[in-house]
Amino acid sequence: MTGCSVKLEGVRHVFPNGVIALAAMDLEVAAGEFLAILGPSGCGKSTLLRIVAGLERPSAGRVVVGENRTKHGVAYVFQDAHLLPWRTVLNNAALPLELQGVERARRNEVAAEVLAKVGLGDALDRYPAQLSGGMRMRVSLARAMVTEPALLLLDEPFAALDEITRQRLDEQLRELWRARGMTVIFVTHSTGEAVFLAERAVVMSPRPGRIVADHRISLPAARTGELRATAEFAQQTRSIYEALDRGAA
Amino acid sequence: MTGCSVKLEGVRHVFPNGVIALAAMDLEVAAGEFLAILGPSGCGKSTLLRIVAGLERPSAGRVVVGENRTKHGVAYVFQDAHLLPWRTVLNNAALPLELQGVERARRNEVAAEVLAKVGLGDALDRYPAQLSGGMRMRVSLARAMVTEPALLLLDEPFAALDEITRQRLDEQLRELWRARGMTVIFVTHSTGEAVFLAERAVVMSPRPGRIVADHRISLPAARTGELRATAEFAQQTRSIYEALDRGAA
Amino acid sequence: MIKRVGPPLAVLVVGLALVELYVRARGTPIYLVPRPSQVLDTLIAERGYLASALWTTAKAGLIGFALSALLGMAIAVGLASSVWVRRAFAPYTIFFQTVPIIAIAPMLSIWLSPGLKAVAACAFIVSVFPVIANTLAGLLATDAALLDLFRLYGASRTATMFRLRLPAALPSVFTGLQVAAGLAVIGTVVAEFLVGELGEEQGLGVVIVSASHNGHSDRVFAAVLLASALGLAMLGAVGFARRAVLANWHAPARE
Amino acid sequence: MIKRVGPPLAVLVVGLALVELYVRARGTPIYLVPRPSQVLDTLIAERGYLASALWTTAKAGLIGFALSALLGMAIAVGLASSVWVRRAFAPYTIFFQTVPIIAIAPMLSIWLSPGLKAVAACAFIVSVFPVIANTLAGLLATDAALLDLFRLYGASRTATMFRLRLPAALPSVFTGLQVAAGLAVIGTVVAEFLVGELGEEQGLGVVIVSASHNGHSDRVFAAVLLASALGLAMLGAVGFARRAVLANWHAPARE
Amino acid sequence: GGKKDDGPAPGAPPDAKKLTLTLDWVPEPEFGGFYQARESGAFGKQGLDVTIKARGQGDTWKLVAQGQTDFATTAADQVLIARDRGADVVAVFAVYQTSPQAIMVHAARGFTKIDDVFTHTGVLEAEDVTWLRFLRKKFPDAQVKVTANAPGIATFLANGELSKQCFITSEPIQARARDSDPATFLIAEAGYNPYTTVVIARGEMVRNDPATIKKLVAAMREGWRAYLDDPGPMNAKMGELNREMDAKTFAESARLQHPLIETEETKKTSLGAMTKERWQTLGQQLVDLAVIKQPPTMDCFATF
Ligand SMILES: Nc1ncnc2c1ncn2[C@@H]1O[C@H](COP(=O)(O)OP(=O)(O)OP(=O)(O)O)[C@@H](O)[C@H]1O
Ligand SMILES: Nc1ncnc2c1ncn2[C@@H]1O[C@H](COP(=O)(O)OP(=O)(O)OP(=O)(O)O)[C@@H](O)[C@H]1O
Ligand SMILES: [Mg+2]
Ligand SMILES: [Mg+2]
Repeated sequence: MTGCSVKLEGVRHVFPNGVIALAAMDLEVAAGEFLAILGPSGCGKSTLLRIVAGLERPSAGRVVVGENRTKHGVAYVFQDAHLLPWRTVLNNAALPLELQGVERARRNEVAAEVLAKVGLGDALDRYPAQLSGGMRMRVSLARAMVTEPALLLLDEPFAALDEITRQRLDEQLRELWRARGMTVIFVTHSTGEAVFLAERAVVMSPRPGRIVADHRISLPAARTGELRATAEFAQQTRSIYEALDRGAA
Repeated sequence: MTGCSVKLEGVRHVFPNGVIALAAMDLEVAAGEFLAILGPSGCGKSTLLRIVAGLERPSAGRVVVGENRTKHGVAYVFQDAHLLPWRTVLNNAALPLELQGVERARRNEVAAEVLAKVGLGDALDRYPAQLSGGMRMRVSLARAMVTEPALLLLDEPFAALDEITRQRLDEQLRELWRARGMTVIFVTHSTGEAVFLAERAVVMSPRPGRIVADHRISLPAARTGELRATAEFAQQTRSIYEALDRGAA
Repeated sequence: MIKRVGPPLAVLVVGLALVELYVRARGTPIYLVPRPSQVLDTLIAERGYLASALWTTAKAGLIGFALSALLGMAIAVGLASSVWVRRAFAPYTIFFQTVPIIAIAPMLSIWLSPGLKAVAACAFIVSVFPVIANTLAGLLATDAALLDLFRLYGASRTATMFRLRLPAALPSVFTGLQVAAGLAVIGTVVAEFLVGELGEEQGLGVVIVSASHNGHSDRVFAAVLLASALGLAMLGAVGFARRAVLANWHAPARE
Repeated sequence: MIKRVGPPLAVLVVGLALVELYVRARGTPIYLVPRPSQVLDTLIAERGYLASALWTTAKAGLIGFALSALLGMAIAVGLASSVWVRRAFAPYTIFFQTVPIIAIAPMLSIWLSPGLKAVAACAFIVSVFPVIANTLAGLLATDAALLDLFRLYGASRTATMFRLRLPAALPSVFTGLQVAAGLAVIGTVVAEFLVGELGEEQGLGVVIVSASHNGHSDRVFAAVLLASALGLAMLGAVGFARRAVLANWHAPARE
Repeated sequence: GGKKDDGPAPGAPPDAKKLTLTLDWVPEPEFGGFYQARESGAFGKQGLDVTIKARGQGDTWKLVAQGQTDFATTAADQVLIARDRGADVVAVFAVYQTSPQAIMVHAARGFTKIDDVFTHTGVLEAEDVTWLRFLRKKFPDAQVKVTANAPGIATFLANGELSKQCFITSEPIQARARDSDPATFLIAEAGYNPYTTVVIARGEMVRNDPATIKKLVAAMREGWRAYLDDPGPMNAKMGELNREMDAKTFAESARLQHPLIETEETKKTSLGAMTKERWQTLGQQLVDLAVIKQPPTMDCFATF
């Protein structure tokens, strides 16, 4: 499966209370691209993802999500975990498969496997109320990974995680992307994470959100932890940081 | 107002479902100290804060919170924002003062001032449902700052914020601490943040949480953004990172 | 407004038309089910008589409902304030619901004298339990994290109740009030059968009994319809209050 | 168990003792309020007679309650499935609550023949509205973010209803069932006044009317007490089911 | 149904015609003759197997009109109302020649006639039915406040100024048992006297199968004759079905109703008899009260 392209043309979003979240946003994401989005808190990143996912209708402008998007083609890790409190960790993670009609044994097997990868192999039978904040986010992440989406949207999925876990998951996500070739749009506040993961990073201005920098990250395709220590990495990180800083001013 | 000391002796915490979150935890925090806590996701950091705040009773062991702790002496920024959905941003932030009986005009003034500091001066009349994730966390932060607590507990308060905002708030928090001298216990996943803010950092092992490293941070008292670029800073950060890595192994 | 009132009105008209057709086609005797058109005729012809009965019923129903709302919430607040109080007393609040009005109406009529007061008291008794049950359920469902927050800031029990638990329970309270609105109306009508006044101050309950005794099924249905309309109006008022109060923060209120 | 049953039992004993003392001291005439000890005597002396009436009432009450639970939830699910359906039909569900049983009992008794079926039908009509109102309120209060999630994964309406909305509404449903339990009992008793059988199959409602007709206030109170006990038992059963179903995820259920 | 009300029919031949009689109240002396007719085999002798169903209340004439029961008891004014509304029901037997409907007042008030109830202040508990309309029309300047009839006699006992509707065969007996001293005024004495506890049948049955009705009426007469002569055994039998009425009350009630059932008129004709004049009078009264639209035709009753 390959990813699908995403195209936003003059997208504007105004909330009922008059807050303009996005003003004339143009963005083109190629099929199979890994895009990172950065920007100050409240600038409209989550709103942008919701519009791409089709959960919110833009007040003006056009959103085109490419042909590879099938009915089950989008997965989304929300900024908050949003788990079903009456379902165990396993059943929460297996939910998308259940909704696709995958039979129980098969979906539990897949979910258990993904949960093990995010470090929750021993918490399958727990309920969300019995998890720590970071664990809840990891369940939410696992839920997004059980399907094979053409488009994967992630809204700060790793913010609640410690650096070690985060870097491990960064690497896993990058591997997954390389193996599957889906399109990924990844909102993060960490410039380092953006550089490590993405092929391209866009920086948004404070509300109303516009794109103030569009940065191609030219690093080798195979990336490991060592990369973070290189001067090249530091240089890319710094230039995104500066774009953020300029945007905020 | 000065801070109060905190002392944990052999604290153990077992949840009703049998999960051992903390096993024999000893920790002494001096009055007026700024302590950072780091550790892998699910290791028991939040549980520890809750025990210190008196919201959870340890299954075994003793918690002593020093004499300076008055009735209103503790403030806590939870890992999630936990705002009252039917109150505006202003009234949410003013809540602790309202509960202390401060009259309306005064408490609104104080709350508006703190909210302006965290960058929410133009959102006073909004309701929580109308905020972005990072904005909600900042309201929660403002709520903790309106009182003058002897003990301030923060559970990853800045995880949902972009780096620019985060660094600005880091600096403000450090200033506040230096001016007021309260005791601060700060849970974070960012080693850099821990080094920048704290006088001391402890690193916890995976569950059941124990302290695997206790690190005094010897940097000048007055810290500004430039400090982050120094070699000393990088060295301190690295050694905490290594402790984390060792703990995780 | 049109969007809110249009669809139910359309249903009403179509529904009545269908009943009319069915009743005509089947030739159902009118003493069993009168034709809607007849009931309408009666409503128009007897409008003075029926309006005064409706007004009498409405007064008692509103008083009973108001008592249920206030006392029901107060009782729930009392019950929510301690586990032991709740365990000991909460089960008995169901007495309000299970005591047949026929068994207590005589007592009420003796203590409060027959008429408005006794009738309103019955309406209260019949309708208070849903308010208690729903408010209590709401008060006990408060988000544990928010309770922690209030505890941390040393909030008194009173402050926690009135600034946290009760506001958080409001959606549930309103559901209880919706149920209570309907029950207050039926409680009033039934109480009027038993201890209502006869004559100028007679309510719909009296109209229903005497019309049914005198074989006027069209009047029975007209009075039942008016009682339902009263219930509907009270339900609408509760819905309006719900939307007004919960407008800002509770999703389904906005709808 | 002791912790749950102890306090209400203590309240019962103390309450009855107080009533006994008060009634004795005031010399309240027995036709108004019989002494608890007399009621107890009656309960013991007439246990066979009363037990059979209780059993008859319990059967009809349980059938009515079961119908309310099932159909009430079904109706609420139907109403929740579309804004237009809801706007058009939801208001009329209050008819169930405001239509006086006395007005429809004769019809029911003609269609269903008097006795168990007609009585259970009345119990259903009286008790279904709270189930509808509470279930509907619960179904409409579903977390918008979770609805988004289901939408995103292309969940069908049915899947969204049965895997998300209904489970999320369960706490509210149970509150509705609590109210319905009490109403089903009183609905049964009232229906028995009107269309119940007499003789061996006679329920508490018949006992209450004829005892009150014959001035036996001790029997009236004994029967009312049994009806309340039935309501209490049904309430307890609902509470038990609530705790069992919601054990894992809903805080107040655990209490 | 009320199969268990009375068990298998005694004395009925195997090929007996199965019929049901629905009573508009619970087993009481008011219905003694019907139970007697059943238990003594009077129905059976006529080749009828009559099941007696006692019910709470409601419009029994609708059950007859809808074919839910063959016969039912009701009051004469209800028969005319039913016919006015298009239900083809016909009266075939009238138990009470004089309606037992009455008003009871506290004797201490010194009232001597029913007019006093209306011309004095106080409370009258009554249902808004035909006889009340009649009296209110008769006493247009009433001082008394009328309220719904609260169940039981507690309100009467508690309030010395309260008058209450009653059957003289029922509530006053209970009041006396509670040391009260009620005086009673029959409504009939004020000029409104519908036959009460009237047995009705579907008109079509009366017209097409008069033989069966004739047998039924004959058996009822026999039953009532026997019951009036010795109510004891049947009171005991009914007492098993109506546990709320004690034996003393049964006996007293049976004694009090006797003169309302067996009158000079019935001694001349027969028990259960009805006259055209009385039906006409009642019809005119109901027309005057605007309860029915036009005077009834005289096929509203049939005598056998
Ligand atoms: N339902 C709403 N009604 C009104 N305003 C809203 C609503 N949701 C979001 N906003 C506003 O829209 C703007 C953009 O919000 P959004 O959630 O997209 O920000 P974000 O970039 O994701 O921020 P963060 O990094 O803090 O999550 C914010 O200023 C927010 O206050
Ligand atoms: N209510 C509960 N019942 C059972 N287990 C629980 C409960 N709350 C937390 N736990 C478990 O206790 C352990 C510690 O949780 P805690 O929230 O303290 O972790 P944490 O260090 O704050 O993690 P994170 O960084 O992910 O927030 C976790 O393994 C968690 O699953
Ligand atoms: Mg966001
Ligand atoms: Mg935590």
